[in-house]
Amino acid sequence: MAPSLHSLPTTVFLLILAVAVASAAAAASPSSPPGEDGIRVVAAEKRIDLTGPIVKVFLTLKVQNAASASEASYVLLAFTPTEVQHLAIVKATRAEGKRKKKTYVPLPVEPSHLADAPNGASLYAILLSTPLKPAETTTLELFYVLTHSLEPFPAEITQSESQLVYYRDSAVILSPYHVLEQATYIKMPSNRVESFTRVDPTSRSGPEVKYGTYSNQLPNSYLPILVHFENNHPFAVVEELVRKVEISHWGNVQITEQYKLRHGGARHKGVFSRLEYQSRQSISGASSFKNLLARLPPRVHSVYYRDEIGNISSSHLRSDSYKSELEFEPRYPLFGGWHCTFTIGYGMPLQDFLFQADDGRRYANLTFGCPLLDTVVDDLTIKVVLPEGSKSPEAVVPFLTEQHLETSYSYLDVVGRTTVVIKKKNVVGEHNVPFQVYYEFNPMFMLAEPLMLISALLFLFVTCIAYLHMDLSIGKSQAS
Amino acid sequence: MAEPEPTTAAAAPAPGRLRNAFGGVLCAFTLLLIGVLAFSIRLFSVIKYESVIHEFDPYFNFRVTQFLSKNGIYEFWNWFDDRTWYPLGRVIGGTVYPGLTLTAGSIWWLVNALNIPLSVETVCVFTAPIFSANASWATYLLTKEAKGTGAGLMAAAILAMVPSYISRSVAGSYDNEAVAIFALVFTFYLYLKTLNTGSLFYATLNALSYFYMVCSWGGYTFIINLIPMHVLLCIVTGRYSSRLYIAYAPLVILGTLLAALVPVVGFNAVLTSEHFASFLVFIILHVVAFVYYIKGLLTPRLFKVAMTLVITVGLAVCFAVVAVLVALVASSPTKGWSGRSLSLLDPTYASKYIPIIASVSEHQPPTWPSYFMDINVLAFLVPAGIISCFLPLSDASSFMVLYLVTAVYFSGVMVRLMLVLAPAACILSGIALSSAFDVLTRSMKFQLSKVFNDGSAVSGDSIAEGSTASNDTKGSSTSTVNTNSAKIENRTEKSEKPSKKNRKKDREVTGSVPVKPKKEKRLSVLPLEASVVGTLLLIVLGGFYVVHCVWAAAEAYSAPSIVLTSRSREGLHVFDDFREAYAWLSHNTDVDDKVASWWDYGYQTTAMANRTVIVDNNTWNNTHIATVGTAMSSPEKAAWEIFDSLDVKYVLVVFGGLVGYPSDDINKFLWMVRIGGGEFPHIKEPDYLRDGQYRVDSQATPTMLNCLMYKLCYYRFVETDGKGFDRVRGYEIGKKHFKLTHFEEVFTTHHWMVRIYKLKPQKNRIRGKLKKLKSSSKTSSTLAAGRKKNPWQ
Amino acid sequence: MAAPRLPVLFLLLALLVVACRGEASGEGPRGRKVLVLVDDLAVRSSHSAFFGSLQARGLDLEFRLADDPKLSLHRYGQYLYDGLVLFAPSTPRFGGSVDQNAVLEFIDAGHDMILAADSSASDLIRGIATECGVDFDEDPEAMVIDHINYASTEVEGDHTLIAGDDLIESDVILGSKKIDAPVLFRGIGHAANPSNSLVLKVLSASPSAYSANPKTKLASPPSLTGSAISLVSVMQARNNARVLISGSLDLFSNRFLKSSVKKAGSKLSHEKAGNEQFVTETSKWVFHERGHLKAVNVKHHKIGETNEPSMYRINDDLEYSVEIYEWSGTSWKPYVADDVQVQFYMMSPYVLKNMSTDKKGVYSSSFKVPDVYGVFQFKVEYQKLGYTGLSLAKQIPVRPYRHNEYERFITSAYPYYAASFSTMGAFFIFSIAYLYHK
Amino acid sequence: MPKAAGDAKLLIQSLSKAYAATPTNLKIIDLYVVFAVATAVVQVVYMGVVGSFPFNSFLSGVLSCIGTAVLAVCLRIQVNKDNKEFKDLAPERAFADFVLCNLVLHLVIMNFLG
Repeated sequence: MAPSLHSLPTTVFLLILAVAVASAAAAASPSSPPGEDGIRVVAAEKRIDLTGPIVKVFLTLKVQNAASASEASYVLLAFTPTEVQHLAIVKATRAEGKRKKKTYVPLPVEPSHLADAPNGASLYAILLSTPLKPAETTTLELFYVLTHSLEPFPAEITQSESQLVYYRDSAVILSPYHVLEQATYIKMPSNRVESFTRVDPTSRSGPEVKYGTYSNQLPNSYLPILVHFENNHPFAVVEELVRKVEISHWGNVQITEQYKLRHGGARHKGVFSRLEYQSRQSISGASSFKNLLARLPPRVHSVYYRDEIGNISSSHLRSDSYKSELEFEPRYPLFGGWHCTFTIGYGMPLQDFLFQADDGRRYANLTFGCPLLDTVVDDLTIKVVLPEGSKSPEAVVPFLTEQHLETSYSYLDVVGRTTVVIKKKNVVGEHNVPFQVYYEFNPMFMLAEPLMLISALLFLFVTCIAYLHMDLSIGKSQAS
Repeated sequence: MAEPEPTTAAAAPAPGRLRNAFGGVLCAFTLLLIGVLAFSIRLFSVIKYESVIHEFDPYFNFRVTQFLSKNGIYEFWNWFDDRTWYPLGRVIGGTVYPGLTLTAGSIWWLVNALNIPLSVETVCVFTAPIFSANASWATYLLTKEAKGTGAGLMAAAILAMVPSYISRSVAGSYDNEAVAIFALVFTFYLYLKTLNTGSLFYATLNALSYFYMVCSWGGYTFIINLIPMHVLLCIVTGRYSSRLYIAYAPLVILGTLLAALVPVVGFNAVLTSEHFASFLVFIILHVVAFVYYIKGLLTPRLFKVAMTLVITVGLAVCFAVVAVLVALVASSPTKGWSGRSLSLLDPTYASKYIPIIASVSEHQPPTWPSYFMDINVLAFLVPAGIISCFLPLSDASSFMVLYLVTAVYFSGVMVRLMLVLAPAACILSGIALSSAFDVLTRSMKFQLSKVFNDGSAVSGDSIAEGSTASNDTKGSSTSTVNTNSAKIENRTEKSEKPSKKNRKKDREVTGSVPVKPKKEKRLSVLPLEASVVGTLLLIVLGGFYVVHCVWAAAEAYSAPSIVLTSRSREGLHVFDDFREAYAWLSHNTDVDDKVASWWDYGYQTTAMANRTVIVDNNTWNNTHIATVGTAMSSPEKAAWEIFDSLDVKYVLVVFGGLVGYPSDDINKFLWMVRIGGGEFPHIKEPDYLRDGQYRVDSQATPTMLNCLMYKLCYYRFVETDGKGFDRVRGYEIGKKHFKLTHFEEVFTTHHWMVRIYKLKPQKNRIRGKLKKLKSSSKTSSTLAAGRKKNPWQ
Repeated sequence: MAAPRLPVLFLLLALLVVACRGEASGEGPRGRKVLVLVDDLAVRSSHSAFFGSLQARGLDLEFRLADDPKLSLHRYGQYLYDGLVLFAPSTPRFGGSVDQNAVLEFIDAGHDMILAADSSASDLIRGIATECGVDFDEDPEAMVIDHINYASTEVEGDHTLIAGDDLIESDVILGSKKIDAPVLFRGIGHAANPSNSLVLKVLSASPSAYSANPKTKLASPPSLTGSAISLVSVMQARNNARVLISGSLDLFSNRFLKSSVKKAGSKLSHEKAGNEQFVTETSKWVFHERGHLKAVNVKHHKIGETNEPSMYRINDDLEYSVEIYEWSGTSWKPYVADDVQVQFYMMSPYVLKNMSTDKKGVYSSSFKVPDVYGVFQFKVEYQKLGYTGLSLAKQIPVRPYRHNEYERFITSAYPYYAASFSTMGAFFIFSIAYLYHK
Repeated sequence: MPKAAGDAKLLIQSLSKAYAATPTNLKIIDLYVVFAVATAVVQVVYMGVVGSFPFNSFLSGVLSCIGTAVLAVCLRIQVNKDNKEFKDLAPERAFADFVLCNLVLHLVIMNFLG
């Protein structure tokens, strides 16, 4: 009877924010962070892509340093608290050079604590490679991804309805700087747009809504907008993914991935009629999905797909020299709010992944993230199980993760295998980048288990012989 | 294995010792191969399908094993399971035969202690094959006790692949019988061993293995009745010996005590009639023993006098005891017999009184084809075996015959007891074959030696050797033959892919290998020829048997009934609907929701979907099952009320009409009606019958067309093809378009094989009555009166 | 700069209102937004006193014409209103997306309704009433006539203006203060199925009343007569949605609320009819300002322990407690009664006990688990006249004794122990003797 | 009748005579057996008086006695010199088995008592 609960705080927050903004505007005294007084955003363009289940935002800032200011080593970026908690990844590049030979150099982005914007908005600092000289302008290309930012409304739909979602944002860019000129484009998957907030000038052309251009916005200004539109993309959310990478120096890398999958869209309400689903595929269960696509490395072998009660016999693997694609179906089509769990396992040739570092250590070069295409992983755990006897492991991941070590036992282990555990929340497809695990390994350990087996067998035979002799002796004693 | 060799070797001359050593090693090797064969012939199900638990009961055992491996023995011991038989619950620890579970559990524990990460499921899947290997070894020992090594090997080889045993012990059919057969045979072996050696040591072991049997299977009563019968037989036939006493008396005492330790048996071990026979024989045995003792002491003349006294006393005692027993029996309900064993003694009992027992297909009496299917050529070899048992009638061989006879009777009553018959048949036919081979080969040997060296001495000692150390020759020679046959079987088994024809061919080739060197010389003497032909014939016969077994293992018995396959022109088509439904239940319903279905699916639902069920395959409470049956066979509203009173949230029905899956709920419906009607007389079977049979087509009775089962199965079925053609029954359904008022469809699997419905909540308002809706308002108001109690009146 | 921003703020506020209605229901049992459907807006003025009292209690009313084409009760599956006042007796069909089923779904979604009909009641209204378990007299012309207990007016009318005083005894529905002045009523009567436990007759007609067409002569005996006729009745659905159905729209009108009343034949005349108090109190009840119970933190534990076990053993002693509060219109007050019962239930109640209360809302009871194992339920089924029904059920399994919980070493068994130990002793002695004998 | 009585008397004394011939170790065993049987009988009587409430204790009690008796008898049979069947079985072996058997028996009894 009221909007779903987690929308409440957001709205409340928006109110506070807006009020504060209003007061700020009334006072007309921009609370500009210290040291950055000089920077102004000359032109800004924000393109929000809502076509998928994940919100992708492309932001182009043309930043200018004031003539009278000192050099600026970084440019700040502001996010609202809700955005921050849904923010999966931020990338920034800077356009170098002139029209012709224009190159984009990636810039590091990190949360900055030195200055904080009003109303709990938090700032991220883009560290410029070369500081911005007074009166110089540069162009920054920003890209960030928000997960769980499309709120299904209505929250419950029947099989025949299609899924409508809310998206909340601001018409103007929330920025600690003075923005001279800006426009925001929101792109939606279909022409079916229920409603959108008008902040003139606002125009809509088909699936795209344009806000702006607005000129000369004060810092920290925020004009909440609400877009309500149809989005029938499968909202596949992996609530929990545990990837276990077992490296065996006998030439195989075995990967086991345990998924806990949920349809994150509008919850399914009332009956599920297989008849409707099978006969009118198009209109019934428009937002449901029945198969998933996983992009695996090339040359994978012995792929299996099962869950806790046995194999699931509905998957096939397309493989070429660049990648292998595993297309598989859960046991049943997933409707809004339905869960399912499954396990995918596959082996890969060792030489594709294990290399010798210059310092003599070995390192495994693996891919981070989740092989499923455009899904959100709420909670990702990667366990790299190094061969028994490997020492001083160290994982190198290009972004912030939580890591620790543990020991796991496998076939006939004695001391157990060192396992590097890497955890990260809120992972999206952009995180599928290579990462390395370095470790030292003494090849002698490879012989441990064979030797163990041999000795065991030897022991067995010895006992057999001993038994025979013993048996004879007993017989004799009784004979006497 | 190697144990008996040296003792005999001590007696035998140097060449004999050598040959024995060789024979021993060969024998061990053969046994190993037989074990491998027994294990690997049961892996077809894993190869063709997947490594998964089969059918129904195994799922329960699997669940119990999981619990055991998680919570340890004591938790398991007094595990009160609140997820089945809602709301009654079930005391698993006290009502289950723990042998299988404990076995698998300890295997799992052992394996994980070695850091070999096998899942509980894997261990469970492969328990049965492992134990069938053990069983074949046990068979070897048993037959060896009766008829020497050769027969032993033969019997072991035959048992390793006897179809009726395979049917219960393929990889994945994780059921009590899998280990029970091993325990059974091994107990018999130890009994005979004790009987032959008369050592208390084996008697103890015997009691222990009997204990294991009691833990494993309800069929232990077979042992505790068969052995007394044998003892009695021995006494009556005047074969009493003190060894018999040693073999039997401790077994009864220790066995009874141990059996009483198993919770599920408990005091039944002394209170129910299944066990009284043993006590009676126990007493008789003592009397007889006493008599013999006196006889030993006295001179014949006095003995007569003593006899009179002893007899009178003994008889008095006997009568007293018998009286007590009879009194006990009479006092206890059902004359102290459990329903199943009663239905064993009186085959018509179950169908008359206990429809639940009758409703289980494996409790039906078997048909003749099933005999051929299950024990194939053995059926013909067995009589020969019996004859050769009688040739020198020893205690052991008489026991074999007795075992066979009883087993035949029981298997005739219940098809599942074909399993008990299988070892007996194997042993006897093993004996038959080996003695046949023995005769043939010895005659060959004799002829050949005669042909070659006319030196009387040589021939003489050869004859002497043949006669005196016949035991050894038998052992070695037959063992060689057997190794060949065993090897053959292995080979065929290893190359299961090639078609039967060339498989048979290469058996012919290999089969004739051992005979080849003799081939060119056999022209000389005619009986030699005959014997060679006979050998060949026997080998071919074995060949047929092997072919049949492999076929049975590969085709007939390897399907794990939860996933079905069908071959069509576009290749293999898989029907995995059951697991689809169970997975849906386990992930998309509340963890405490109750699921009602017919009891066949209870075990699977608890194990795979982890949801509370109302009834399951352990059919201990007839009333509860009858309640569900009644609900299924009553009209929608009545059914809703029954289910609602049981807090049922979901109803699960199995429906094969769309894809033609024959064993679905409509075909089981007669049992629902019968069992329901047995408890609740307002369900009358005739209401559902149209001229004596269940129909759901246009001629079906209105009661049938309005019962819940019909509606849940055929809800919106007509819209699939427009006619509503049922592919199982093979006609169009009677009532095509109807609505559900108290249930709503929440899930239906891909092939419609499982349909899950949810109970709608109670109506929120109660309509008033306008003229046009009088009827409905009346029902709803009565519903109000019934459902809702009214504090202010 | 502020210029473009301000409208945005307003929009934001509006959005916030939409959002925060959830919270409104958070602190009270029901929201406060009520849709009033009328035939013509004149009703708004003619019944202003009633509406005034509602608004005074903080309900915000939205007046719409019943055939307003833009009428809609919900949007995107969310209901826009929490209550419905249906003062449009004669409307043949509602406008917009609303129809009979929409109204009924509205109620089944747990919302409340006041429905007033009169002699011009349309089939639509009658249909809704029927669905709520109340049947108006089918004869469209019929009115309730009472030649004894009519309200004597200056002109000798047709005795269709009835001074009803046969009220239900329930402080919950009619408030603690007794309504002594009779309630004026002019309209059609209805009947409720007595076996229908959900419907209560709040204001019944006197035995001398009957329902017929006042214009025409009485041809056949009237279908509805005597105190079987209900003038005003309430229905509380199983989901505690409350509906008030009155056969007379005038009952709520200013005229009746204000006018004095003198019952025919009785001396004393009240200068003010009971209507005002009646409609106020009943509307309070309908909109859940009274008689709404909630049960919170259900607890149970073994006696002597505090934490809740996942399973009990047979013959355990346990204590069960639950807190019950009543909504007083402004806040949750502890509910005090002595007839709240708890059952320990498995297919039939094994234990049925009255729970004792500490006057602060906590009800508790302690009892011994029966000697039966199985999956039991703690059940509280509390249905009291006028109050919302409580039905709590909490599942708890009860297990039999563990193997080590049976009593050991029974005295009567000591001889057996002695015997077995003696045999063991004998065994040792014997073996020693046997071994050293030779 | 006197003849029968005479027979009986003759029988008794001849029995005792024959029994006197048995070696002492067998006699020990017999004593042991008698003791066990006596205990068993006592218990049965007691059960008859008190009733069979702690049935498991009763069972264990009686069966332990009978068990020991039976085992002892077995032992007696095996170590009996003039028993032809057990020539090859050494008395030590026999006794070892006997002990083992008893241990098992008493273990079970222990389990079963409580």
